[in-house]
Amino acid sequence: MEFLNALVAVSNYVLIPGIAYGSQLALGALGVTLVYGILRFSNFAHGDTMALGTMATVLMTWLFQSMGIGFGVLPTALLALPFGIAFAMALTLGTDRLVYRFYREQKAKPVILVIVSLGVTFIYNGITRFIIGTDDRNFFDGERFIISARDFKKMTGLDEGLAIKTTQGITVITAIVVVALLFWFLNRTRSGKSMRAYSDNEDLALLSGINPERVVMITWLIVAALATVAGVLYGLDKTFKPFTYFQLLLPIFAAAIVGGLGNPIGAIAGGFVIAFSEVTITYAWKKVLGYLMPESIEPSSLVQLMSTDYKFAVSFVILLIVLLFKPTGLFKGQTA
Amino acid sequence: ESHAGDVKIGISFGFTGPIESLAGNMANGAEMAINEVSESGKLLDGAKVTATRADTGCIDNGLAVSGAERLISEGVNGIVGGDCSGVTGAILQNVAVPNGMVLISPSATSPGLSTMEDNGLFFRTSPSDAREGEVMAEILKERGIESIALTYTNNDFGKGLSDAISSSFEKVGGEVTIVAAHEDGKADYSAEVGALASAGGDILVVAGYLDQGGAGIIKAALDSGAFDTFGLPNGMVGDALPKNIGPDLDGSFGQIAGSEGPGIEAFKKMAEEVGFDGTSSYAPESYDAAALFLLAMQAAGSSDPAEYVGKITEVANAPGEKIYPGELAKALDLLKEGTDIDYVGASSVELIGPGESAGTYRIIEVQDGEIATLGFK
Amino acid sequence: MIVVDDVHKHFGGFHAVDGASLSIAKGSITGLIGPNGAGKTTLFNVIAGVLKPTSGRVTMDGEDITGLPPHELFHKGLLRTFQIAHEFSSMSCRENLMMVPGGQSGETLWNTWFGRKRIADQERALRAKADEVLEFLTIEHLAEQKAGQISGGQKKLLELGRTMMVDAKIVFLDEVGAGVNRTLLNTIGDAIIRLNRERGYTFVVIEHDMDFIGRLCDPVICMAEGHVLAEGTLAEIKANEQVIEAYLGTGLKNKAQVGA
Amino acid sequence: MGSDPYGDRGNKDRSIANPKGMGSARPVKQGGKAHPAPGGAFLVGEAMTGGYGKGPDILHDCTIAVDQGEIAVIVGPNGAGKSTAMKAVFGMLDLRQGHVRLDGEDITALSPQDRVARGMGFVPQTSNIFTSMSVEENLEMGAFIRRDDFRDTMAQVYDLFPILKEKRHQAAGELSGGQRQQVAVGRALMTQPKVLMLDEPTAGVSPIVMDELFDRIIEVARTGIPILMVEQNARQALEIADKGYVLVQGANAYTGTGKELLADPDVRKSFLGG
Amino acid sequence: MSVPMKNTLLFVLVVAMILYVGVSSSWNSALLIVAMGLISSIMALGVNLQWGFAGLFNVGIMGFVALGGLAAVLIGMPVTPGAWQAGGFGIVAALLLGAGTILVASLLMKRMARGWRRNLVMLALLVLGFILFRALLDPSVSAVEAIDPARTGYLGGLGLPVILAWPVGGLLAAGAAWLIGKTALGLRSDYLAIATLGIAEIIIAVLKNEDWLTRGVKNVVGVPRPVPYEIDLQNSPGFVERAAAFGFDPVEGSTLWVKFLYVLLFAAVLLLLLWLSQRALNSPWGRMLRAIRDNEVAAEAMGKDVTARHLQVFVLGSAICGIAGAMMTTMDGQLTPGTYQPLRFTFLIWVMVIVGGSGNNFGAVLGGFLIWFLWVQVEPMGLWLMNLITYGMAEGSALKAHLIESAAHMRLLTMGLVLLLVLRFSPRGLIPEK
Ligand SMILES: Nc1ncnc2c1ncn2[C@@H]1O[C@H](COP(=O)(O)OP(=O)(O)OP(=O)(O)O)[C@@H](O)[C@H]1O
Ligand SMILES: Nc1ncnc2c1ncn2[C@@H]1O[C@H](COP(=O)(O)OP(=O)(O)OP(=O)(O)O)[C@@H](O)[C@H]1O
Ligand SMILES: [Mg+2]
Ligand SMILES: [Mg+2]
Repeated sequence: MEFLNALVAVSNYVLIPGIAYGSQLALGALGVTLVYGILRFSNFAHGDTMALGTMATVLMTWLFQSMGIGFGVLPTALLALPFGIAFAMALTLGTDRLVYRFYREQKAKPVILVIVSLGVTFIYNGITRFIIGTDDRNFFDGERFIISARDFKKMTGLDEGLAIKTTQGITVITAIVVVALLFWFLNRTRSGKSMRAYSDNEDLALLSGINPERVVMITWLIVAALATVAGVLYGLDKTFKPFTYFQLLLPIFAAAIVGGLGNPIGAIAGGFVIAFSEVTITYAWKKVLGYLMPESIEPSSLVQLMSTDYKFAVSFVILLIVLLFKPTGLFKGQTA
Repeated sequence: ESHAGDVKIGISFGFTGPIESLAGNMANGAEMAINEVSESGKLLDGAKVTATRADTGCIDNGLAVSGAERLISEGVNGIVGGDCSGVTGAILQNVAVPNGMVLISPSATSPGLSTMEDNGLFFRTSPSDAREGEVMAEILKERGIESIALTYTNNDFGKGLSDAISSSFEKVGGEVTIVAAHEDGKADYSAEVGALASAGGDILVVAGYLDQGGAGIIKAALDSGAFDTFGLPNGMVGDALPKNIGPDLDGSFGQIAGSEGPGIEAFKKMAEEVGFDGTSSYAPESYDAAALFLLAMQAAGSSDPAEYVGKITEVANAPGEKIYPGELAKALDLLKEGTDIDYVGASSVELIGPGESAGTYRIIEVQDGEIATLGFK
Repeated sequence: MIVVDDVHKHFGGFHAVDGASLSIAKGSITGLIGPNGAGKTTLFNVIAGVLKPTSGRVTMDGEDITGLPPHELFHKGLLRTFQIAHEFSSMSCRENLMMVPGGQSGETLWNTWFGRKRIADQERALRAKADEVLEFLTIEHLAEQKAGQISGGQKKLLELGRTMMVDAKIVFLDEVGAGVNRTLLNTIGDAIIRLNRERGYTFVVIEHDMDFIGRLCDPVICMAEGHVLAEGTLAEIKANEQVIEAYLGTGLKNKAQVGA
Repeated sequence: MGSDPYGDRGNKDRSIANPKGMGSARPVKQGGKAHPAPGGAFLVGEAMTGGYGKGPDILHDCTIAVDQGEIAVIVGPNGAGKSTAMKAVFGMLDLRQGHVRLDGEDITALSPQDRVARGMGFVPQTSNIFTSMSVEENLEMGAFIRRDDFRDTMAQVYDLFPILKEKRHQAAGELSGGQRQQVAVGRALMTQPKVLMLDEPTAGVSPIVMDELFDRIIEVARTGIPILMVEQNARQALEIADKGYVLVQGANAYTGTGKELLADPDVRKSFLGG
Repeated sequence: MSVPMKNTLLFVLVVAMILYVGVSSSWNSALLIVAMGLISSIMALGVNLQWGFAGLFNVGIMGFVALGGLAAVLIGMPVTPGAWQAGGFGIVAALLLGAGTILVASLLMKRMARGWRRNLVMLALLVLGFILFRALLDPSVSAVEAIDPARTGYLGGLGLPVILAWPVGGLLAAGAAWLIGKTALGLRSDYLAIATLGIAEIIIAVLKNEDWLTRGVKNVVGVPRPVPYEIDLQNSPGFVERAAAFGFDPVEGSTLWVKFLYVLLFAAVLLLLLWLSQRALNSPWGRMLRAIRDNEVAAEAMGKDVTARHLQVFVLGSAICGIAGAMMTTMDGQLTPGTYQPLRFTFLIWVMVIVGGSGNNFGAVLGGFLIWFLWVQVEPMGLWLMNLITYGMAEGSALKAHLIESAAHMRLLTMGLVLLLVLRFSPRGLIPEK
């Protein structure tokens, strides 16, 4: 019983939030890693692409809600998601047309594109705030929990509760589906292979009859879809707030890099490494140890390695250590 | 048409950056007071009052100082701001004091600011941490709460407030199981909630902002079933919170500066008419800050900072007729007649010591998704 | 002069160099041949300090130099060129040469601020030397040209020129001839021979062009599958059955002309 | 001003930017049309003048042609513009003057992709395989434009280069230099090209592999496919060539049959190393 | 137009823009822009040294700037009475113990043979060290933080003239850069970016949370100045008289004079650094650097110790950022750890370097001034633009109100547009490398 309580406590406060947050980061990191692998630069505008895509979804959701359209126990936002994705696709394609394509044609070095993407970030930033403002937007509806802590306690009779939110469930399932789809697409389909070829050797891809603009277009479409899905899932789970989306960029990049930039599996793994390092290292083990240890030697202090003030710093330390031993990331990135 | 006696008030908030979601409503609050006075046509000799905004970025000293310098060059007669303590200190030291400009901040609570050489030019309408800590400790005690977990937003406001709460609560015999900081605007708060839950406690006291990390923490704590009642000090009390969180928040309680009388309710209604959320953090304080400027000018019969600065405490504090939001025209008339007033405003302003605010607190509880007033302390 | 003793270099499970042992005599021009993937370049990289061997030892004049970083080996007189030319593309050809000598006083920050006179003198001397080398290589007209904008063969000459800016003891040349016009290659060959005769440089040359090897190299070493297969004069090597089978082959099967 | 207006100041941080596999060509833009231009050889680059980007002309009025079943070899000093000429024929750079004709059509305005679709195959001098993809995927990419079943062709390529069949699931980047060249040629053959262009296929390969490659090339030519080839192993190449071009500074210096050029003492001395 | 002509013109343009602010707004605003522009230029100079000349990507500029700020507190602030006795020595001892543990651990790592025994000993050592460290540190920290927490609660500084903090800030930043460079550069030149990003976040976390050192988020205010206080000037009859002689009232005279003094000090630092880096770059040292940037492998083979050179440049560039950071904190008069945000202190500096022209010191200086000017002046421009757009709209229309309301966000948008325009029309920056 005590052991079960300890297990449930760890699951509830470490495992489940870690998995959900990890999936959110992984989806974001996938987008970053795709742009890096195929378009060859670190896209600073990714966080704001997420924000814009989510914004469109939020607006659609409100429209649906006002028309009384719902999605049963699931959040209405899922119905609005395709519209958000379509908006993000139009946005990224438009940006590519107006901004990135010029530099691609000039054969600008990737670093120039990185700085250009910073300029795009600023502009997206302004657009998002202009349209939807700076406030918190809660657009979740439908059933909140798959299982709530209270129900769990009642069901099992344990002292500790275990809560699984609908959004957490959706996030994890979506992440799995999206990743599987992406893998199938990249490794099995003609278009996917042409993307890998382009990423490997641009000129030779041209000589094989691959149309580079098409590859770029498909990449942006996928990236827009990934960004919107990641943004909406994140927004459903927490809330939608433009500033937070900009801040998300940092852990997302960290995830993509630990995993090995340019490597989709790496992006997934990286997301979880970052999420769990944030959650675990600063976790206070008092309660868990309290369950596991006999009464007499129960810890009186919090048994916390680091205070939560340092959770960000800690995840970076872990990142540095990983890179110290595996300079190209957990899974070999495209850099070797 | 403009005339020589027109009054300009600078508004220096972080319209971009981490608290951009608060700054808009704060500025709206201040501008509401300014418009109220301007439209009444009763200030000085029918002076028009206009507002000029300047961005501080909340965390960008250079930008804030440049903006304030610009306000000075545009000839403002007083500055409402800044918002975050860092930029407020920078503006105070580098612009206000050198230029003899009066600064009233609605939100900078850092005790460090009180020790600064301010030449008597700095005031704030935000309540004092120490007093609030005592009030909160009393409320907790009365409700029979023995232990709390405490989290604060990692800035001077949160830190100061949490220090005050934890020391007051321990003084009355309560136990603080953990004090954990959280950063605003971050992606995820599972780590904080995990640590807080593990430490345990009867309730979780959140010294943060209701539309920043504070809300995120409450959400995550409710979702994981870590806590179901929350202590909500100043900064967490506003209509947006129950609206965003939903029915689970019912039963959570706290306090916010404000005394009996129409105060905050009147302000809320006025804000609604203009079209913004009057319970958004520091919007009432911003209204009060702007109002204080104009009332002090009226009392002094001059818009020159050197002359009206002495009147600010006078109009803010008792004795005198109590003035609530929406009654600025009345106050101007009273002042013109030479009657003393006691500006209560939306946030129950009371200035004590070197420019600090203290006063009465309104005790609230969330009931049926609304903020209900239980009493005053 | 250089002794390679049972060097192994593994990449993952793959043994690129697998127990190579050889020695290079002072003053010789040694040819190193072998099929593609025999491990020649990898062995070069191990000797020159770019790669650390999995096991084994490399000594130079009796001193153990295994695993020393390239810049230290340079100061010991061990120079190398690259299979693909590694010029400093945004610098002029002259600058490419002038940067080579080590221990320039102007390379210390302090001197750049407070030792201008000494630097000026040194620079003048370096410049004269660089011009001399450019003339020797018959590319003096390219002195001011950015090294990124000269042709492939000229880049290879410049690579060779860099080895002449200091008194090298031993120079490793990795496929100077690949993709180089044969006439130009002859010029390069002449330059190598002159350096060997006049300045006493020792050379190790990787090359697939047997004519070039034949003109230059005395001992020829043939590697295969990471170890030394045969060693001797070119004639001996050419007669070696194993070498023919693995490396030289027996010429075209389809001698006949196609089409009309 | 330096030569590269969009340079990256030598930056090497891989977490910011990914220079791997970046293209350097500025190919003819998509959307151009071909139009009939009968006469002449099967593939002709006629009076081509052009260079890279906004840089100076590299090619000056240079003409190269090859007819069905022929092997044409281009030789010349380094930097003469041989590779540039090949790229120009393939549309990898914009011609300022001149035309490219294929099978009775003027294709000057076609993008490289469209030329591939019209049956041209090209093996460039450097980076001519997809290193991170398996041998088999490399061959598949060769057949990218084909919509029909290409298993037959792949079997033929494997017949031609048996070593590739052995290594078909290995990443091409792990192969040795000679094997890479075989993959590269195989990739070009997968298109079932009507004309094959090879840029120094034997550079850096051992003598035995070189012989092998030349053998294969002759075999391919015997099936009727015209072959245009640049070679620095010029003597061997000219021996099997029907036609030889000597390029100097972007212009035709000598033209003749392989035999003629080999016999010309000037050519031998200046370009073939005596 | 000749190149020097064009460059001069660009500088003249920036000067003209600042003069315009002086004439149309106030000279105080103009001088403030100059002062901050000088500091920005110095940061840009440091980053340009790293990126423009050595190709090192530093994404942790913020951290080094913050360390400079720390120096201003450690040097300039007075000692907190009793803090050292209460726990200061304990903290120092704990820190030494921590450093010692790590040192011993790394020695053991090198000395002992691989295997579970080493791992076990290492683990035991680290755990024990950590426990001892915390046992020693925690009470000392609480003791220090308990001393009048609202006003002090930290160790304070040395009470020395604050101008000394500038070189010390450089040294602190250099020390941190050395540590990072030693690990990240030695390992591989990739991923320097992420290492610097991480260290910067860690530095900021420490500054924000170690109250005994910097008062954390409670901020240290009232850092002494190297120049007189305006109030004192206004109260000094001598100054008032002199100001009047030039036609200034006391307030304007004193504020301008103080800013002018700052500008003089900053300009002196900038000129010195500019002179030093120009000399270094036009010498064999600079040539070596360019060679390394062009081709590391070849430079290494030509006897240049690439890692050492990278480390040197990285340390120098970071030190320059540290100096600028100390200068900025001095001018602000306070250390506010919460202000250190990547957008403002890392990305904005990059933008300065790129827009100015990486690889050219004068470009960096120009970029520093120009971008800082825009950073603080596009806000009124945005408002002006919005007013223009909404000119014809009905008073009180919702759209008009919304547009005006959004003016603040046009600041970043305008920055983005300028950045994209400059990069499109002069991709190597305004004053590119020769
Ligand atoms: N970094 C590496 N990782 C994995 N395998 C490698 C690596 N470098 C070389 N190899 C393998 O080691 C073997 C030897 O390569 P090396 O470059 O030494 O051959 P070489 O004899 O120089 O051939 P060539 O004549 O083509 O230059 C090859 O099979 C190659 O695939
Ligand atoms: N991408 C490029 N951009 C600018 N100039 C180039 C580029 N590639 C080649 N050049 C220049 O064009 C000229 C001809 O180069 P090209 O590669 O065609 O020579 P080549 O005859 O193939 O020589 P090699 O035998 O060395 O391969 C050279 O002067 C070279 O510097
Ligand atoms: Mg009052
Ligand atoms: Mg070529």
